[in-house]
Amino acid sequence: MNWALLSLALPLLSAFWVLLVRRAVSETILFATLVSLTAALAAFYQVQSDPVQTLLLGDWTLPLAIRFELTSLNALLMVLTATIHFLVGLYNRFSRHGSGRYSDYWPLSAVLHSALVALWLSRDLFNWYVTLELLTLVAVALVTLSGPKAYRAALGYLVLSLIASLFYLLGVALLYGEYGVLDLDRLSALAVDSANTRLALLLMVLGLMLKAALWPLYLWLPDAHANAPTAVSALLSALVVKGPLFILWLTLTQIAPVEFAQQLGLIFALFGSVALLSGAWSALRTPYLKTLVAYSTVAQLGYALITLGLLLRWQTPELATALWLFVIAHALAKVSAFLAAGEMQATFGSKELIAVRGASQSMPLAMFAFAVAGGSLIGLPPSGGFLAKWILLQPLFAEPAHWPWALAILLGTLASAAYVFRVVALAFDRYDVETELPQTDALAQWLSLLPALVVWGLALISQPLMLWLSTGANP
Amino acid sequence: MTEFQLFLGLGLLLFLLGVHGLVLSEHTIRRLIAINVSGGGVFLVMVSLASRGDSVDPVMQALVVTGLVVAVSATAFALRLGSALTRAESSDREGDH
Amino acid sequence: MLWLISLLLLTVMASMVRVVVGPTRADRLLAIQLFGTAGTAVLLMMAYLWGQPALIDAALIIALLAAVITSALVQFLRREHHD
Amino acid sequence: MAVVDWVYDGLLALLVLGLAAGALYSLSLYRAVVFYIALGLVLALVWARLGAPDLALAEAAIGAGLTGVLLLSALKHQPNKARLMGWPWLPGLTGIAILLLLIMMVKAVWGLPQGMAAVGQAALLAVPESGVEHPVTAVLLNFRAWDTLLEVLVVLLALLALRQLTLPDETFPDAWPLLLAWSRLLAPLSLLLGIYLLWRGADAPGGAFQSGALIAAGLLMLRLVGLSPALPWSRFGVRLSILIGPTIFLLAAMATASLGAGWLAFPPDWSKALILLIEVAATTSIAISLALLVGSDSRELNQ
Repeated sequence: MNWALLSLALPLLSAFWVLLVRRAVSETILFATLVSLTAALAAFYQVQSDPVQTLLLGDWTLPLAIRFELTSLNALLMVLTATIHFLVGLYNRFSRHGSGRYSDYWPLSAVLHSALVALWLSRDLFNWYVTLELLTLVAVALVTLSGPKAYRAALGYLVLSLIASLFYLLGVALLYGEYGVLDLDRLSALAVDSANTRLALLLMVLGLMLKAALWPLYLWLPDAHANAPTAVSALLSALVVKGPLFILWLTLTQIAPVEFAQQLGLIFALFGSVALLSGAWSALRTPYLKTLVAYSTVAQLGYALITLGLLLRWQTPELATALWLFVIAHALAKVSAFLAAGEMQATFGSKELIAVRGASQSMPLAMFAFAVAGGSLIGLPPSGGFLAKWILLQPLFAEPAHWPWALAILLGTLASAAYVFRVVALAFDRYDVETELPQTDALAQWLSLLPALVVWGLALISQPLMLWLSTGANP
Repeated sequence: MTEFQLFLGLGLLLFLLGVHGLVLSEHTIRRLIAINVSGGGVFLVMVSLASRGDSVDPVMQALVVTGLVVAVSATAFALRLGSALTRAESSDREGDH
Repeated sequence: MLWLISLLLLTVMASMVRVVVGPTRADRLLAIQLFGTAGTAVLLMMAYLWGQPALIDAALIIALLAAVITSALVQFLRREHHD
Repeated sequence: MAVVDWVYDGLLALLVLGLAAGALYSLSLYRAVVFYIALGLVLALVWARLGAPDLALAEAAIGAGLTGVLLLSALKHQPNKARLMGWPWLPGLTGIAILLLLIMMVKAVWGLPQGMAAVGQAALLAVPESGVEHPVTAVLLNFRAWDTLLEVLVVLLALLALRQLTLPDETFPDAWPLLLAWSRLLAPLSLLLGIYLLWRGADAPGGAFQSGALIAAGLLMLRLVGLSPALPWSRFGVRLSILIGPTIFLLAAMATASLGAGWLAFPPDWSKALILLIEVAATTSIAISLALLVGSDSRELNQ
């Protein structure tokens, strides 16, 4: 557990340090992230021998204490968070289009890292409320880094996020009013099917869906994610929306009465199917490159929502493996897609999608990164995205009654293929011979390719990965 | 009905009224007032739940103190962001002329 | 005692009318002042009634800070005449 | 309950409702702001009524001080567009929806049990081991110290976020002599009262946040009349005083974890001293962060 705590505290401490001394800002944060990543790996290694570690904060007993829990799932999520923070940090440091070595991106991203780790570890409903607020404020602050043009999007995001927090908090208060505890396990043991429990869970679900931008409460996302600086878009899409999803999954699987969970599950699965198609449709129609990538997040979250819905509907905890594989694969792929898109946008000097015409010649690496990441988003074998979809589809094919869901997922796959190829096809269009090629930044393109390679690499370790997730995801 | 239920109901009503106000308004200040009215409602629910026993539940009170701090910080930032947005848009408009 | 407190609350309600009717900002400002004074008085009586000395502190804070709002209003909005 | 209780509770409830309605539905923005400030005051009365003096203190400091200044400053910079959303049938229709939702929610929560929650009882029992005598302070700084650490971080984060914005310049007219004299008296008083609340927090309602908010309001008072010294982010001392709260808190957590007691588990002999240290540091950070959060402009922050 101490490794996990180290991984939690270090980014935060380094953020304080660089805010105070203002020297070697990017170097300090990158170094701290690397150490934090190492600590997360150590925690992950430790958890293999001791699958569920709990820590009661302050050494108080339950129900008084806030409880941390380390399983191989959240150890893996910690590794993912640190990895992505590090990769995005490298890009932001070394790309010419990064935010500079001294900008507040550095301490803010470090706080974001710590807030996420705190969220993965915590098992306390109210503590989650505070981490969610922290996450929101960091995310909004990061969005405003790109200057006055992002203010409107940032304000919209903030306002919706604040009201969403209140929904969540009211739900927590009502649960506390009924059961008198805030710890997830205690609640799970005590919870019964009552009108108050249903109301509380419904309020929490609404708040969390809004924060995770799940369909139909996603309207704030494309603006906020597309207007942020490139490195920030990557962090937001890859990580921030997954925090509320994690809480949603845990609360519903642990606390929700079975009948209620099944009803919600059906709704989730339906919403997820719509999200796949409507997100993809918007991605196909938008004239802007980064907005396309942002809409793809809406669509991809549809997979997560379908998986969560079916998991609740059939009460099959095994599907959690697919859920978290989706999350991990999507996170890595989306980092690549955003970094590549942002790099192209900055190099060509235009937000328009049409500007990438011919990019396969001028920026082959970035385009390759985008295509590779897109491959995982579509779910081409043997990427991480394929793996997740494969696990999800197996139980769906097994029974004819489940085929409609499989159809929805296949349609979603086709739709995501369509928007990925929309970009790729444009990029393979030829330049006019006279056009001067823009100056490109090879290193930044390589960095944008890295996460995509990792997500394809996931296929190599698919066996142990599924094992880790299945032990971690079914407490 | 006891006073706990009176204030519990009042809290729920405030929460809903705040959401209602948020849906109806476009101006940043109004929206933030609405959010804070909602927040006041949630806190009222929490405190009335805390006051059910013979003495008042210290944990719930502490949670509300935390909630108040979070709310005032977020509100402060959001209102300043609104002012910054107004300034940015008005200087944009001047830039156009 | 509670009747007295209720009476004070009624005066607060009366000042709500001033906020709505106005007509000038000064009237509304004075209504806030009345809220502050009445609030202070109510808190003091509650402190006495339930033996809660902490409420005296709260009353003190309100009395002290009502002045901050007044000066904020004056300093921010002095030169403008909206209402 | 006696009739008088009903009259009194009913009046409080009506006041809250009326003020909330005024804050939400007033056509003039200025009026809405005035109503909202008054609502804060009345909520402080409600907290006092429900037996939560800690909250009454906090709400008094926020509602009477910070929020007022904040909203009035926002009013200055965001002109008064005095309309609610256009469609005339919308308020009525949504009003009915609200009513239905309220009935459903009240029905759901009506049967909630009486009596104190399990966690609350556990907290009251554990107070003697916490190092402080006041239960709420014990919860905030010992039992659930992790929440409080994150909360201090939220305040810091709001300020960091503010640093990213290009804000309109804050200029005030020269203050009237009376106002100047007044604030020369009030600001030190609020500092004094703030320190007193912090000191009281160990065994009575009060504590870091209430104290910090009060001191921040005092600083703002000085700022409004032009007496406050600038607190530029570029100065090391300012950054240090803003960061010291979360830093000491986090270091305490890491130290307790590495010395074997466990994350934020204060050893009994040390807990009182540690809690005091953390409280003083957190109060400093909260006071200065809140003052800057409400009253600073870009010249001060963006360097």
